[in-house]
Amino acid sequence: MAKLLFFGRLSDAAGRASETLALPKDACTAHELLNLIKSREPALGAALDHPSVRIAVNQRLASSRDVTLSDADEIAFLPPMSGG
Amino acid sequence: MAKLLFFGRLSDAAGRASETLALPKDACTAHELLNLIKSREPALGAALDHPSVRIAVNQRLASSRDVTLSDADEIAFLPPMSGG
Amino acid sequence: MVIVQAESFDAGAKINAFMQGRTDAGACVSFTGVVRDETQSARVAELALDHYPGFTEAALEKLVARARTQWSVGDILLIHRVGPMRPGDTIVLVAVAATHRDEAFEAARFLVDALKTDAPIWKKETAPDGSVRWIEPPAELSAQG
Amino acid sequence: MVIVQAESFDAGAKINAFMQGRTDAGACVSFTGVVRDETQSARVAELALDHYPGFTEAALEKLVARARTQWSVGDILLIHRVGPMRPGDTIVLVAVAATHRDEAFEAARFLVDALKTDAPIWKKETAPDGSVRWIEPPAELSAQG
Repeated sequence: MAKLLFFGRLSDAAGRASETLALPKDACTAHELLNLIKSREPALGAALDHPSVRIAVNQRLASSRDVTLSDADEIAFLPPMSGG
Repeated sequence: MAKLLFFGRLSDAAGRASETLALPKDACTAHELLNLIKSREPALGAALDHPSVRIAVNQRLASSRDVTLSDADEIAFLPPMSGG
Repeated sequence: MVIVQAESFDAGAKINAFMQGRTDAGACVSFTGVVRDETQSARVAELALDHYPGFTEAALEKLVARARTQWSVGDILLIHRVGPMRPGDTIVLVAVAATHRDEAFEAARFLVDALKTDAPIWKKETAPDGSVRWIEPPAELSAQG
Repeated sequence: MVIVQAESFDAGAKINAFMQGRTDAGACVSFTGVVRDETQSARVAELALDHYPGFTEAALEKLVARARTQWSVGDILLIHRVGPMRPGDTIVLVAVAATHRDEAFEAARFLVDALKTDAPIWKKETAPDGSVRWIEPPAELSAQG
């Protein structure tokens, strides 16, 4: 199971700050994960797939939606930061 | 009697921080006062008359040694400031 | 040192402890950010900061390391509060100790500016009427990210 | 507010008191100057500051007034110690409260720089061997005065 984390307004959009989820297949891409979420929760999927949202995998920023995900990954969705 | 104040290294040069002194005449200039001091204490007079030393009369900076002094004035000799 | 914490803290005491015993550093520049009761003419009743534990600290450590590379400073302290806060609360403290004031000012200024753009922190304002809004940078800025 | 005093003071407590209850000012930039135990590779056992009571305060008030004219800042606190001090002692505190950090940083920076050149204060360093020297600015600087 992968762990998803939603920050900032995305946690409001999701109605939760985190969830565990079975990836559609092992070694899927973030793109495929987003498609799975869109099929289940279209509004949340659209919010997560916005170009301003960055994805971090195991606390490292991914450079694109082509990043490969596997079970036990921690996948974080980061909207634009407000700054400190 | 006028009051003289010596600051910074000038108080070390004078061996005192202040003194009261009868001006050579009423309405004398700072220049004349410096000449009086030079005649009494040549080393102190030279230190006070250095171009880097500014004179304040009653807590206001004088623009030149031609400033007129009178009895009851507070005359301060200010060497270059170290800054805060 | 970077500290991210939910607890309120005493900025003055932190600055004093930071400077304690530093006879080698003549200058300390500190920045204290306080929650305002009004931003962009909207009243604020509560400000809540969301952060990503681990990731946020690492990002702040990176900013501090960059400042230490760029300026000759003795030490840097960065404390950031997260979670719910009220107007008047101290939200962030940046303190830089240096032998010379120039470097202390420049490093502190860099860090405060960098926090604004690069800190993985998300702010939610709650108005006195209970309405909430997430603060995001203007579109030009977020496009760079 | 300008305070010139011989007594030591608690910089952190002063900063806290200065910021207390300011829900309108989001930023406080403070500068703390500490007596160093070495200047220009000379060891310092004691630093003594001479000042001209009344005249010095008036000059500092003028600098603060100039900063307030030039930048939109909420309030300024300037505390300067005079008399004998030891390494590690806080010699000066400048704190600027402002709604925005830019102005707080710039006004604080201006004041700290202005103190260096325009404060009517004379510093005498005593070395561990008892020898003393008065600190004066380089000739170019003093010639401007």
